[in-house]
Amino acid sequence: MQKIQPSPKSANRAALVERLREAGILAILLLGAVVFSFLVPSFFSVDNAINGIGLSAAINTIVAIGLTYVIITGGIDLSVGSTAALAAVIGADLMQRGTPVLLAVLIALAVGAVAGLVNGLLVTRVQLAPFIVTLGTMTFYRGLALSYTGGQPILSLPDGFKRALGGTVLGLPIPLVAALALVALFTVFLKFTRTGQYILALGGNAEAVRLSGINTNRYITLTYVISGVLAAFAALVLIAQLGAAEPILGSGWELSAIAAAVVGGTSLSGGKGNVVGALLGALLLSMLQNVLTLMGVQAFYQLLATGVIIIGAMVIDRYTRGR
Amino acid sequence: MQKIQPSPKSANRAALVERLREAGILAILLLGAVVFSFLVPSFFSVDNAINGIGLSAAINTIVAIGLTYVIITGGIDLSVGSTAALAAVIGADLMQRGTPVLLAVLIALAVGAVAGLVNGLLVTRVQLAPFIVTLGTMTFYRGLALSYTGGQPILSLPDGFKRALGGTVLGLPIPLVAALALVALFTVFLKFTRTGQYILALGGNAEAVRLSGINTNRYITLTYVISGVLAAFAALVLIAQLGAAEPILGSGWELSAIAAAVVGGTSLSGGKGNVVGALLGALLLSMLQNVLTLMGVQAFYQLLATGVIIIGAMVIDRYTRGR
Amino acid sequence: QTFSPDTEKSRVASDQLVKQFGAVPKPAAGVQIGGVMKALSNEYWQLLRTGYLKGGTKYGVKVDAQAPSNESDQIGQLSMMNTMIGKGYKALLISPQSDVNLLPGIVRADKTSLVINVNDAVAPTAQHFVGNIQYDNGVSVANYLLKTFPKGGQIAVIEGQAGVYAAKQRTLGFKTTLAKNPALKIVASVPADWDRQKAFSTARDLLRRYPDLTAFYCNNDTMALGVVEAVKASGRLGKTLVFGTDGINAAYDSIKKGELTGTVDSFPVLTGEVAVEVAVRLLAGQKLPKVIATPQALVMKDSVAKYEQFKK
Amino acid sequence: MLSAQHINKSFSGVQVLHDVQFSLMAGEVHALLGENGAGKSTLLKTLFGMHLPDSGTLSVAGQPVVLGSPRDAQSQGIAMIHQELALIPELSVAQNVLLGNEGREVLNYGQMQARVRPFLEQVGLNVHPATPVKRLTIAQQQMVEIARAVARQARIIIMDEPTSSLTTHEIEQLYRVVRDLTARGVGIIYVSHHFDEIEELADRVTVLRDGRYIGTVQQREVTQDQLVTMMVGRELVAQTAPPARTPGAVRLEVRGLSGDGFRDVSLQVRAGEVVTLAGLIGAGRTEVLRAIYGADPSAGGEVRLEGAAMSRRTPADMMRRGVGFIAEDRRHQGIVPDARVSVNMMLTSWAKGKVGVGERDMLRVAEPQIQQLGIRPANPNQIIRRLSGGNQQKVILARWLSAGCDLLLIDEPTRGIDVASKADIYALIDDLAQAGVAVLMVSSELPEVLRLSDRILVMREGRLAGELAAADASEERILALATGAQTHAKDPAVA
Ligand SMILES: Nc1ncnc2c1ncn2[C@@H]1O[C@H](COP(=O)(O)OP(=O)(O)OP(=O)(O)O)[C@@H](O)[C@H]1O
Ligand SMILES: Nc1ncnc2c1ncn2[C@@H]1O[C@H](COP(=O)(O)OP(=O)(O)OP(=O)(O)O)[C@@H](O)[C@H]1O
Ligand SMILES: [Mg+2]
Ligand SMILES: [Mg+2]
Repeated sequence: MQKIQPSPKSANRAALVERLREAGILAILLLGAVVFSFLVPSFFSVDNAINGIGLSAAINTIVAIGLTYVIITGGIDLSVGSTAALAAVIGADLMQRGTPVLLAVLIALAVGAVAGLVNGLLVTRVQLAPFIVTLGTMTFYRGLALSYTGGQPILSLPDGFKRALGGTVLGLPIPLVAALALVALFTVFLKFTRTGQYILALGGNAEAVRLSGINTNRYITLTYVISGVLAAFAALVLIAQLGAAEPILGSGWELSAIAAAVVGGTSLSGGKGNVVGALLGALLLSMLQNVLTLMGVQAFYQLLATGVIIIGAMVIDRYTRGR
Repeated sequence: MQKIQPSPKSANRAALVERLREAGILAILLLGAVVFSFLVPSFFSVDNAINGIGLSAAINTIVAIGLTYVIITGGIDLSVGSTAALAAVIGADLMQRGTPVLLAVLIALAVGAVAGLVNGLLVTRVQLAPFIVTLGTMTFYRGLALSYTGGQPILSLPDGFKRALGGTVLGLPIPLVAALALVALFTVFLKFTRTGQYILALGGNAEAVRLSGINTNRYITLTYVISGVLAAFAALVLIAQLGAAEPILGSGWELSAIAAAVVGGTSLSGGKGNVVGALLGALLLSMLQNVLTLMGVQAFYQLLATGVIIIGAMVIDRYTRGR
Repeated sequence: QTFSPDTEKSRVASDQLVKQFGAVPKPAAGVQIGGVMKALSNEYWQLLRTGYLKGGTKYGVKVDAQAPSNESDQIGQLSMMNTMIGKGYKALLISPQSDVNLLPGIVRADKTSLVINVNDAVAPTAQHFVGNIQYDNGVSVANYLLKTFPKGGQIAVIEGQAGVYAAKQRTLGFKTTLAKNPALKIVASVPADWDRQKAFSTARDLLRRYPDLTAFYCNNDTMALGVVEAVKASGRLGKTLVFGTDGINAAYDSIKKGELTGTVDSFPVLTGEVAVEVAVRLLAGQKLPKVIATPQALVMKDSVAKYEQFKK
Repeated sequence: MLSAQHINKSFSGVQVLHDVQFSLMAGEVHALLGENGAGKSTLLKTLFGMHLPDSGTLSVAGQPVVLGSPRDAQSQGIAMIHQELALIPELSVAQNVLLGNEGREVLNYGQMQARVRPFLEQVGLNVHPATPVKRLTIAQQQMVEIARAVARQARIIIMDEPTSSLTTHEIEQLYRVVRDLTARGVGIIYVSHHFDEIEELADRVTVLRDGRYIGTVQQREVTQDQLVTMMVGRELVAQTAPPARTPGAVRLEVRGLSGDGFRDVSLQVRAGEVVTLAGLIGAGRTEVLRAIYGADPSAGGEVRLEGAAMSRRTPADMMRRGVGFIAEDRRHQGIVPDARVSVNMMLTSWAKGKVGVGERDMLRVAEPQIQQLGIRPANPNQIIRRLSGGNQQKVILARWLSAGCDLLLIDEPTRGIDVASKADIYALIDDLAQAGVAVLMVSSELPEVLRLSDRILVMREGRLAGELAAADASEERILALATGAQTHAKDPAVA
C-alpha cells in the first residue's frame, strides 16, 4: 500500500509543475528581453526596464489583479475602465475644489468600492450574468463620469498629489512600487487567508462551497469590490502621472487587464489563477509595446506584430509546460 | 411509482419553461415598443422599424448567430470585427479589379472561413484559451486588413453587388431578410442536426461527448469557422449598404454581438443558447439606441439610459422567468 | 477619383462667404437643422456642438445635435442618422466616424434633407464639406519647425488611430513639408489611437531612445497633453517641443503655462457656426462651392491672446 | 473475447497498476473487486481507451489492439458505464441515449424517441424520452447511462459501479438487463462494492489490491468472507444492527415541511440518535434533507434547532448553528475538483475559525483525518479529482468531522465506498452518535439502513408513509411502506 502513495516529494513536484506556468511566462519574458536587446539598441537598460516597461505595466497590473480575483470566481468585470474614470473625475474634482488630497483619494477609492459593490450585488443577489451586469455598468458608469464633468477633463491637480503618486521612491517610480506591493499583498491574501482560499474554491465549485456552509455571495461580491477599488487606485496613479483626469479615461482597460490575467495563467472558466501571473502578463504586453515603439514599427505592422507575438508567446508557454 | 415520474406532459411543460426565456425578452421587446410608441411620436413607423432599427440589428444579429455557436461550446470569438474587415476589403478589392461579383463574394466568405479555421485550430490543436487566441487574431487580422489596403477605403463597388445585398425584396431590406433567414437556418441546424446537437452537448459536458466517441475538436473548430463566415457575410451586407469597404470596419462588433447573444439567453459558460435569442437581443439593443436618439437624449445620458435599460431588461427577464 | 477636401478645386475660405455671396439670408420660420456628431467624448466635438447652437441662435434656426455614445460605433452612427432623417430635419450636419459609414444615410437624406459633411472624416459623396484642411494642419507645424531649426533635429510624430482620414492627412502634410529640409529627421512615427495614456507611455519610450529629441508633432491635443507630461517627467520641458492639433481649451491653458509649445487650432466653435451659416445659405437656394474651408492657425504662447477670443 | 496482460500504469511517477491481468469471455459477467483506490476504474479506463497503459498488451477476440481513445474502444464493440455520470444535462433522454450513434445528420426526434423506447423499457425507466436529463434524479440518470450502453449494441459492456445510486427496484431491473445481455453473448465487466450483486450476477471474480492482481476465482466456489479477505488482506467481522444507544434531547424538529417534491413532512431527531429516511427513488428524501439545511427554499412548515425556529435558513446559518450536510451528488455538490485534498477538507473548519490556512495548520488537521478514515493516497496535497470515488467521499466526511457539528445531515453516506471502508464509516457514525451528535441520513441501501438506524422514516411519493423502530425493522417492512403494498402482498415491481 505504501508504494502506491505519492510521496510528499511528488506532491511537491506537482506544486512545482503548477508553478511552471508562471516560470514559463517568466522564461518567455526573459527570452524576449534577450532577443530584443540584440535587435533594439536602447532596449537593454535599467532605465528602460523600469521607466519604460515597468511603469507602463504598472497600471495594467493593478487593474489585472482585481480582474484576476473576479475571474477566479468564474466572473468577469468589464466595468473597470468606466469605474476608473468615475473615480478619477470625482477624486480630481474634489481636489480641484480644495478637498484635502488624502480625503479626496479615499473618496475616489470609495467610489470604486461602491461601483464594485453594485456589480457584486447584481451578480449575487439578482443573479444576473456577470458579463451582462458589468456590460451595463460599464456603460452606466461611463455615462456618470461624462455627465459629472460635462465631458470636460479636469486639469489642475494639486502638486502634492502628483508627487505622492507620480514620483519616485529610492529611484523607483511610485506606480511601479505600488503595483509590486499590491501584487505581493494580493498574492498573500489569496494564498494565505481564509477569504482567499474561499475565493479560489468558489471558482472550482461554488455549489460545493455553499453547501459547506459558506456565504458564497459575500465572497463573490468582495471580488467585485476589490476589482472596483483597484481600478480606482489605478486611475489615481494614472491621473497623478498625466496631471489630468478625463472622463474617457480607462476605455479598453478591461481588455488589456483580462489579457494580462489570462496570459498569466488565470483561467476564464474560474477556479485557477494567480496574481503574479497577472504581473508577468502585464509586463509581457508592455514589453511588446515598448519594443515596437522603440523599433519605430509602422502602425499597421504594429498590429500584425502584436497579434503574432501574443499568440506566439502563448504557444511557447504551452509547449514549455509540456503535455 | 408511476405518479412520481415526470410525465410526458411535464416534459412538455419543461420545454415550455425553456421557451419562456425567449418569450420573456420578446415580451420586453413588445412592451418597450408599445411604451415607446406612445412616448415618442416618430417611433411607430415602418420606415423607422426598418431603417432605424432593422439594419443595425440585422448586422449585429448575423454576427451574433456565429458568436452564439462559439459561446455555446464554452468559447469566445473576439476577432469577428477584424475578420469582417479583412473579408470586406479583400472582397471589395477583387470586385473593384473586375472579379465577377459572385466569385468575389465567395472568396470573401472563404477569407472568413479561413480566419475562423485558424482560430479553431489554435483553440483545439494547440489548446490555447479562446479568449487569448481571438484577442491575438483580432489584432492580427486588423493589421492584415489595414496593410492590405494601405489604410485606404475601397470606394467603388459594382452596382450589381450593392443591389444584390443592399436592395429590398418584397419591400423588405435584404439585410433584414438575410438575417431572419440565417436565424431560421441556424436554429434548425442547432436543433435538428447531429452536428448542432454535438455542439450543444459539447458546451454541456465536453468530456462526456468525447467519451461517446465523438471527435470534439472537429465540432469546436466548426463553430469558429461558422463565426468567421458569418462575420464575413455581415461585412458584405454592410459594405453593400455603404457602397464602400474600409479596413477599420467592424471595430466593436464583438462586444455588441456578445451582448446580443447573452441578452438573448446564451450562457457564457457554455452549453446553453439559442439563435432566436440572439435576434431578440440584437433587436432590443437596436431599439434602445433608436428610441434614445428619437427622444433626442444626449450622448452622456444615452450611456446612462443604455446601462440602466440593459440591466433593467435582464432583471425583468429574470423575475418573469420566476425563481 | 476620391473626393478629398484637401485637394478639391471647388473651394472657398469661410471668411470669404459674405464677400462673395452676400449677407446670410433669413431662414423660413421653423426650420430645423440636425447635427450627427462623431462622439462627445473629445472636447473638440463638444466645442463644435457649441458652435452649432451658437450658429442656430445667430441665424435664427433651431439646431439639435446628437452623438453616438462612442467613437467607433459606426453602424450605430448610421442608425442615428437614419433615425434623424426620419424626424424631418431640413439639413443634416454630419461628422462621420469613418469615410464610408454614413454613405447610405446620405443617399436616403438626398430626397428629404440637405447633407453637409462637417469635419473630419470625409464622405466621398457628400455635396458639401465644411471644415479645415487637415493636410494644412500638418503643414503649419512643419513650416514652423523648418523655420526654427534650419540646422536640423530629431522629430517624432504621434499619430491618431491607424487608417483614419484626419490622422493620415495631418501626418502626410507634416511629413511632406518637413522633407524640404533633410536635416530635420523624423525618427519615429507611431500611433497612439487618440488616447492620452497611450501617447504618454509612447512618448516616454521615445524620449528614452532619443534623449535629444527636438519636437513631437501630435495628431490631436489629447495626445499632445499626454506627451507634455512625458516630456515633463523626463525633465525636457522647454527642450523638446510639443505640438498638438485641434485647439481645445486644455491645450490653450497648457500653452499659457508654457508647457505645450503650440496647437494648430481649427476653431471648432467657429467651424460650427460656419456650418450652420452654410446650411442656411444652401437652404435659401444659394450655390456655394463644394468645400468651405474653415480657418486654422498655429497658436503659440505669443499668439494665445489673439486667438482666445474665438473660444467663447 | 477480451484479454489484458501485464498491464502497468502510473500517474506522474506513482504506479497505480502493477502487472495486472484480466480476461473476459463471451456471455459471462466478470466482476472486478477491490478496495477504494485499488485501481479498478483505472484498469477499466485502459480497457476503454481513456488511458494508454505504460506497458502490457490488450487483445480483443484474439487480435492484439491498441486503444488510443474511446472511439477506438467503441469500434471494437466496447461500451462503458462510467463511475461518474457522463451525460449531457441539457439534452433529452433520447438524445443522450443515442449520442454519437444518431445515424443520420438530420435528426428526427420522433424516430429517435421511438428508437430509444425499447431500451428505456428494457432498463425499466419510465420517463418520456423527450425529458431533459437534467430534470431526472441521479438514479434515473444512471438508468439512462445503462440504456445507452445497451443501445450501443456492444459486445463488451464495462459497468463501473452502476448501482451506486440505485435503489432495490432499479437494481432488480439491472439484473434483468444484465441477464438479457449475457444470454445474447455479451460479456460484462462489473464493478461493485455490493456482495449481494456479485453473488447474484457474477460468473467469475477478479480481485485487485493496491493495484496488484490478487487472483481470479469462480464466484460459486468462494464465500463472501473469502473474497473480502482477498480484497483487504484480512478478515472483517460484519455487524448488522446499531449498538444500543440512549437518545438525548430533541435536536432537530421539523413540522409540516413542504416544498418541491415533498409535502407535510414532520420529524424529530434527538441527540445521539441516527434517523434514516428510506424510500424508493424519487420519493423526495433528498429534497427534504436539502430543505432542512436551507440549500433549497421550502414552501411551508417549520424547522427548529434545539427549540429555536429557523425560518429563512441558509446553509451558512445552519452551519453556524452546528448543522452539517453531505450532498448526494459528490461531483457537483461535494468536491472542489481542482483543489487539494487538504483544502477540500478544511472548507468548513475555516468558516468556523478552527484552523488557519497555513500549510502546517492544515496538515495538523488533515493528517489525522486521513489516517483515521484510511484515505488513499494518504497525501493531503493530492488534487482531489485524482482520488478514487470512494476516497473523495471520505474527504467530504472528513470536512464535517474536522469542523465538528451537533447535527449531521447525510445523503447516501457510503455511495461508492468499499466494504472495509464502509465498516469504518459505520463505526464512525456510531461514534458520532455515541458522542451525542444527531444524525439524519438518507440511504437507499437497506442493509445499511438497518445497520445504522435507531429509527427509520419511510417516504413515499413525497410524504412520510410510516416509521419503524430499529427493533421492528426489516427489509420487507421498509419496502412495503415504500411501495405502499400491504405487508405480505408482494409488489410485482419489487419481486
Ligand atoms: N489521473 C490520475 N492522476 C493521479 N492519480 C490517479 C489518477 N487517476 C487515478 N489515480 C489514482 O489511482 C488509484 C486508483 O484509482 P481508481 O479510480 O482506479 O480506484 P478504484 O479502484 O476505481 O476505486 P473506487 O472503488 O473508489 O472507485 C488511486 O490511488 C487514485 O488516486
Ligand atoms: N428539477 C426537477 N423538477 C421537477 N421535479 C423534480 C426535479 N428533480 C426531481 N424532481 C422530482 O422530485 C421528486 C423527488 O426527487 P429525488 O429523487 O431527489 O428524491 P429522493 O427520494 O432523494 O430520490 P433518490 O433516491 O434518487 O435520492 C421526484 O418525483 C423527482 O422526479
Ligand atoms: Mg472506481
Ligand atoms: Mg436522493
